[in-house]
Amino acid sequence: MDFKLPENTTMIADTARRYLKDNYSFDTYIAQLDESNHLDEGRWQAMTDLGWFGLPFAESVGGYGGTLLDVSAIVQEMGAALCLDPYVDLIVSPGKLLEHVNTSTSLSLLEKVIAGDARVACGFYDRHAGYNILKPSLRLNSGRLSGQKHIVSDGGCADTVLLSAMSGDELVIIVLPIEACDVERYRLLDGSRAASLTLDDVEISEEMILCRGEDAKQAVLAWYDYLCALDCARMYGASRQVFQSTLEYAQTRKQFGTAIGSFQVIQHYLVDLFIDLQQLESMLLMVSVKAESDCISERVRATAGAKAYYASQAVIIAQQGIQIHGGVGVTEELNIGHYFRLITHCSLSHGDREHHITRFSQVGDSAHGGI
Amino acid sequence: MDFKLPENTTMIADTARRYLKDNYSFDTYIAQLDESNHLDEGRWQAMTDLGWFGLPFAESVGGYGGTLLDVSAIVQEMGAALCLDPYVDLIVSPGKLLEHVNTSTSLSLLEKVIAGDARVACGFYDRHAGYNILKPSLRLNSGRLSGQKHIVSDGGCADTVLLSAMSGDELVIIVLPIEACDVERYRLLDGSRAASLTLDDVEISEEMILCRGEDAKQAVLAWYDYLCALDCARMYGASRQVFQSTLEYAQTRKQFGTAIGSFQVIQHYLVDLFIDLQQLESMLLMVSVKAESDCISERVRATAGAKAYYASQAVIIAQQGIQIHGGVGVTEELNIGHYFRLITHCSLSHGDREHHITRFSQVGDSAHGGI
Amino acid sequence: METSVNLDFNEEEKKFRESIRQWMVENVPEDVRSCTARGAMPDKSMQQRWERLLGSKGWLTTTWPEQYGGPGWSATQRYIFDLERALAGAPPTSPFGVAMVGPVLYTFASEEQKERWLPGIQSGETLWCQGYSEPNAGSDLASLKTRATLNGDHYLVNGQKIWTTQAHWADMMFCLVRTDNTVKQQQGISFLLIDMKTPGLEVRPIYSIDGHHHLNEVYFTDVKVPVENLVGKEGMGWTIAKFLLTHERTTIAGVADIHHEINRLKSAMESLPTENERQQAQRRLASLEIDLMALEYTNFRTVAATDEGKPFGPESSGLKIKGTELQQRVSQAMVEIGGLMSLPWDNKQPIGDEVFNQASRRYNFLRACTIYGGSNEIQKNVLAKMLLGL
Amino acid sequence: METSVNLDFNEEEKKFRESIRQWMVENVPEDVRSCTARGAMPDKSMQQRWERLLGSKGWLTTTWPEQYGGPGWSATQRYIFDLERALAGAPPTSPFGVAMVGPVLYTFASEEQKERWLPGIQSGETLWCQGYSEPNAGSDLASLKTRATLNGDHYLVNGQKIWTTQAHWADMMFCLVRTDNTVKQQQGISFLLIDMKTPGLEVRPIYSIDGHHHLNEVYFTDVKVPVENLVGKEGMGWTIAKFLLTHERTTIAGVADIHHEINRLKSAMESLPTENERQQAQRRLASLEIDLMALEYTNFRTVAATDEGKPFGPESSGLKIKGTELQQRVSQAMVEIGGLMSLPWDNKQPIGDEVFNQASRRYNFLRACTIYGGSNEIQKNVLAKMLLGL
Repeated sequence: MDFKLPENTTMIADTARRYLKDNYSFDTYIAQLDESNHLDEGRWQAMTDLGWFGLPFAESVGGYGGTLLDVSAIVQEMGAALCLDPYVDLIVSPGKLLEHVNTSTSLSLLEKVIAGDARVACGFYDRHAGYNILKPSLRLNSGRLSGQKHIVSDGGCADTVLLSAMSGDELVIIVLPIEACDVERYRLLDGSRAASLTLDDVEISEEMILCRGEDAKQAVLAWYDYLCALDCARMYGASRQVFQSTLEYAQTRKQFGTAIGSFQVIQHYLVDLFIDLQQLESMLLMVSVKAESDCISERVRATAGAKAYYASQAVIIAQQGIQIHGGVGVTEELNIGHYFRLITHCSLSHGDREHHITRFSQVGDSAHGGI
Repeated sequence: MDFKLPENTTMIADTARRYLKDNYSFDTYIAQLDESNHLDEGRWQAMTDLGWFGLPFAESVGGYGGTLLDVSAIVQEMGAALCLDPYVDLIVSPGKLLEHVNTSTSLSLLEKVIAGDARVACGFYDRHAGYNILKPSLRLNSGRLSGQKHIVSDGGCADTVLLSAMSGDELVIIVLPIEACDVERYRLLDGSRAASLTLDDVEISEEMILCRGEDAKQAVLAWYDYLCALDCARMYGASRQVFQSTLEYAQTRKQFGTAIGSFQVIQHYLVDLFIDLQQLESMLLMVSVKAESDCISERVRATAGAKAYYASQAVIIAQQGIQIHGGVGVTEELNIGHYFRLITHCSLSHGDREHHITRFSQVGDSAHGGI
Repeated sequence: METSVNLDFNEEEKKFRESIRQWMVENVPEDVRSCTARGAMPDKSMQQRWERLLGSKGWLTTTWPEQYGGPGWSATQRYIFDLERALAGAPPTSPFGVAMVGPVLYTFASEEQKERWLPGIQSGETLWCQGYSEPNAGSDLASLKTRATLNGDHYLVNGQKIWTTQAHWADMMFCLVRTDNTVKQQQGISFLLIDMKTPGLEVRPIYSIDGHHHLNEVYFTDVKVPVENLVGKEGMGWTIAKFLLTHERTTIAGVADIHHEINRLKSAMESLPTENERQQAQRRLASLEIDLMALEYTNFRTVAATDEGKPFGPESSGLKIKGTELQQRVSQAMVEIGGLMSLPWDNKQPIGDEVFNQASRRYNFLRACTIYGGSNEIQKNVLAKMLLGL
Repeated sequence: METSVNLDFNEEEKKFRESIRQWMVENVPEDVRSCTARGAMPDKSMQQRWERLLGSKGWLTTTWPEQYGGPGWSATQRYIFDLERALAGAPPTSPFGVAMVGPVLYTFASEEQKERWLPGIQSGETLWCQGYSEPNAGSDLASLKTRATLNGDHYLVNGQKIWTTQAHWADMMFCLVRTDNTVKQQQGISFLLIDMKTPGLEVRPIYSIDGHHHLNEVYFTDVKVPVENLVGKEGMGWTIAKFLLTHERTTIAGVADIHHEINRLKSAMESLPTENERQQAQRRLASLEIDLMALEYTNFRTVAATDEGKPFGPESSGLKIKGTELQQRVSQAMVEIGGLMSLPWDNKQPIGDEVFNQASRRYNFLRACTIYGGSNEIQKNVLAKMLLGL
């Protein structure tokens, strides 16, 4: 066993932290909340320069061959900074899907994504399927699509969208210019920008179908596990900040003539948060390594376990962070409430706790005795 | 609404408390644990004299027409005293079943129960049916019974047993001399005495079948709800004592030079227990009234709700009572651990929490807005 | 079977309930009902329109003694009224006038003050807010610093209040101020009524994490408050504040509105995408309903005790603790059961059942309910001392 | 894909694991295995037989430095050994000799003392118990009163210890005694080794709520203890006690045995009577397994850190807190999932799957694990101070 982060990952994390500290303050976040396009050209360029766009992808497809652990380090820092830049939504998420699809069409689109020349979003959720990404309710009939996709996270600015649909009994992945859809844009709970797409008898040519059947299924499943891990990374970054801020608040805020951190009940609350945070850190490390495993049952166990765990424990950290802060914790002026929204959001995107408990209980042990 | 206990019930409760205080100490309990027959002739006679035997039953069948609320008051005090006398097992439980069966055979056996002349136990659980009392796995085939019944609570001394079995698709209730079975006796978690009965091709004559079909089903269901309420009563009595003892312990036990009740964390634990106890009291009152309602859905809502609630909250009181007591709480020398066993026991007998959550979620509202 | 305990409403109460229900059906405005059904909260004009309607029936001040215009209902009737109000989809009334300053006035105020202020509360005309908390006096209220200096026929008030709910709606504020620095903290506090339009008084919004404007900071710079706006004597402020804490608390648990929320959640069960999700959601719902049952029957006991003239004392803090926790848990369940449907924040079209569309805002909003009015931790401190003698 | 983080055992570790597993398969006695499989605990002779077997391989004192007879394993190997031991259905070894007095001796004792006592621990021959707690010194250990008075070449010990696990099995006790009343509490404590057969020493059983005899009271009346049984100097007792608290804690969370319990529970799923019960039990099991995963990977981090020469400090108290809570929750789940099958207490034939038959005894027994060794509340006090600076 070797649990020490590779030097490269530590460097990536440090750089990300420093970059965000210098370029993305709480005020930046508050201002960005009101913008309809979350892609800030300056920071977008900076991220390209930092090498973030190519990082998640294999060198063979034009990426820099970073690991999920590396990407997770960046996303963790973005969570900690409340950064809304659509790095995951427009680069990592579509890019990983395109990489997994692994056809010449998909890889040439991936090249554009890495180069920052395409703004591609993923649409894999619709109303009637819930979290069941393998059985979308959108149907492709005689080359035409009608129906809706929701929660298409696009930072408010995608030009292209990857969609899942059923063609008969077969899952298909379709690439589409977004203007082919009727687009309703809105903010999500975490402040990010997303869209609902309505497709009204849209004609789909053969070349718009990226892949189908088992290939599509495997691509979507791998993509899903990757994003589950990134949900955890983002929640961990936020939880870490909640704990830090709450601890500092307890050390400085006075009531009844003494710091509230001197009250035993508050001390025990904080110790509980500390211990939970420690375990969340372990789970993040675990899922960041195992979520890109080739062994599906190992992957599912890792991501279902981590997401289910985060959905209860990271949420508790956020709730207790607010409670210990008292009145100021429930205002938009302080970051704590925003972390609460972010964590709640990530606990529901890509499967909620019940969903992942179901997944977990349906997969066998990866090995005798846990590891 | 009128939530005040009737004077008669208060009197019954006071008498029971006084009687047990004078006649059943913790030492009595400890001694009784080791006895194989839990029916103490002296106290048995005293209970007859106190009118407890006739209390649960209608005047028309030879009882004194007491309410479940009255019986619940007695059982609560027995729980508080850790009293193992098989009053519920040999009087209330078989008696209520016989009363609900309501045939001339059943009522004449009930008369004997009330008079203290018959020692009848109930056998409604078997291994493969779990808590599903309407589909026992014991089968009556061509007038013969083969199989097993478990957890037949009989105080170690029943001479007669009431059993459920399936005859084809029909539920039947059978009365049988216990010597017709192979009997293995043991203690249960709460210290009470019970038996497993093995029936090996036992011949059942027509007159041994007390009732069948819908009548049997209704009788068993009413019996079950009644006993669920008494489980709660017993747990309430125990919880009340755990809270009292724990509060007193916290006020007197010193560590670090001060009473442990002066620590804020212990104070909050105790406040939580107090509040929970208050709610358990409300639920007991509710279930003691509604569990003998004629409206089945009202009855099920009441008993499923109360048992599910007790199975989590009364258990927490017992666990926390032990934790606050520390080392001494986990010894057999102190009553706290015995209350823990009693409460765990009652949380599992006649349906555990999951079972009652299922029951509850399957019954409709009794009325608009709860009440 | 005869038992003299009656856990159900009696015939008279049932009739009363029926009449209230009928009235609600006929009178709760459709826009109010649909606002609540969406899980949203009314704006000022909608809220005041509804309160004026109740005021016109004499049903706004249901807890007041008859001599001051209360309807003369028993605690049970008041409970029923509140329940039917919630089940009909109407919002709770604002507590500051009716439940807080009103009782203070009829208990401590002069005849002139009663005549001047009670009618506006009763009719729903005057809106009030509560000036208690300050930036450095939250849980530790007694350390408040806002100063009122007597200056001839008026006080000059200087200082700052915070977390002032609905200050931006209010006509009047009742306010704890320090009138004496030389005595023990608690003894130097007085209770003043302040017109929100007085020069020198400034209200600044605080946005809550549900994205809405409920709270405010209120700044006082030489705000002139006439001496006749002092309630009781100087130094009685703390006594009055404590009086309010033990005043009628039969609806403190929020049982009525939790019923409404649970009914909303039930109505959305069919919209869940899979059988497995529905089944787990049903179990979670059952567990919440059972907890509500325990809370409700405890609440009934306080109501019945009040009707017997033996109101609960500090025990009712337990209702506040359990009630607020349950409100939070129900709102969390709603968000989590909604799953993806709970994610949109400001969309026009719900992406699933409407119930879930505002659920996350409500979940956010309700994080405050275990903090305000004395955090649950403070309530437990008080209970440990007053009830358990620790 | 290449990443230099390796969360799995490496090749060498896997080989080691395989060899240990093989050995366990061949050597864990059948009666030991079946005792653990029933959820029961071995009696003295079975326990000692097993420990002697490990001792004969040099595998009892796996945490000891090689110079004192440890096998020279890395923390990872020790962890693997413990895991395979548990998964093979063997009980944990008694900690008092191997994990407690042993390290004290090789760290603080004289050469003579080491030579005299270490071999018996290593071989499993000498059984030890821990004389720390007293009736009025539980959480507040420093206030202990058992007195040792120097009297020529021996101490006279008078007083009482309580909660002494396995005192009725032990040959020797290591004991905190007060040798000086005139200095600060902590400074007047010394560390003595006491032969359990010394006249004046009386052991009285305390029965635990699982119905078994684990604990004792130990009374001392003029018990003569030779001066050469003092470890370190007089007054060093508290230092030694604190040393033990921060000593190797890589198995403190009990992860290995929780795995074994969860495996047992899994094996009984098929015996549940209905599909609904099975489904809910599976979900509950999944939730416990996930919590175990979080605990296990946190534990791995401490193990890996130890192997890098950077052992965790007080953070590992978090493992103790989470581990004991999880042990309790798993045992509670087992009882509750068993339902009726968990109710019999002393029957000969299980009425259902054997797994559930002793489940309630184990559940009872494990209530102690959040109390002993510093209750979880005390652990949190310490963590708040040492780690969070509160």
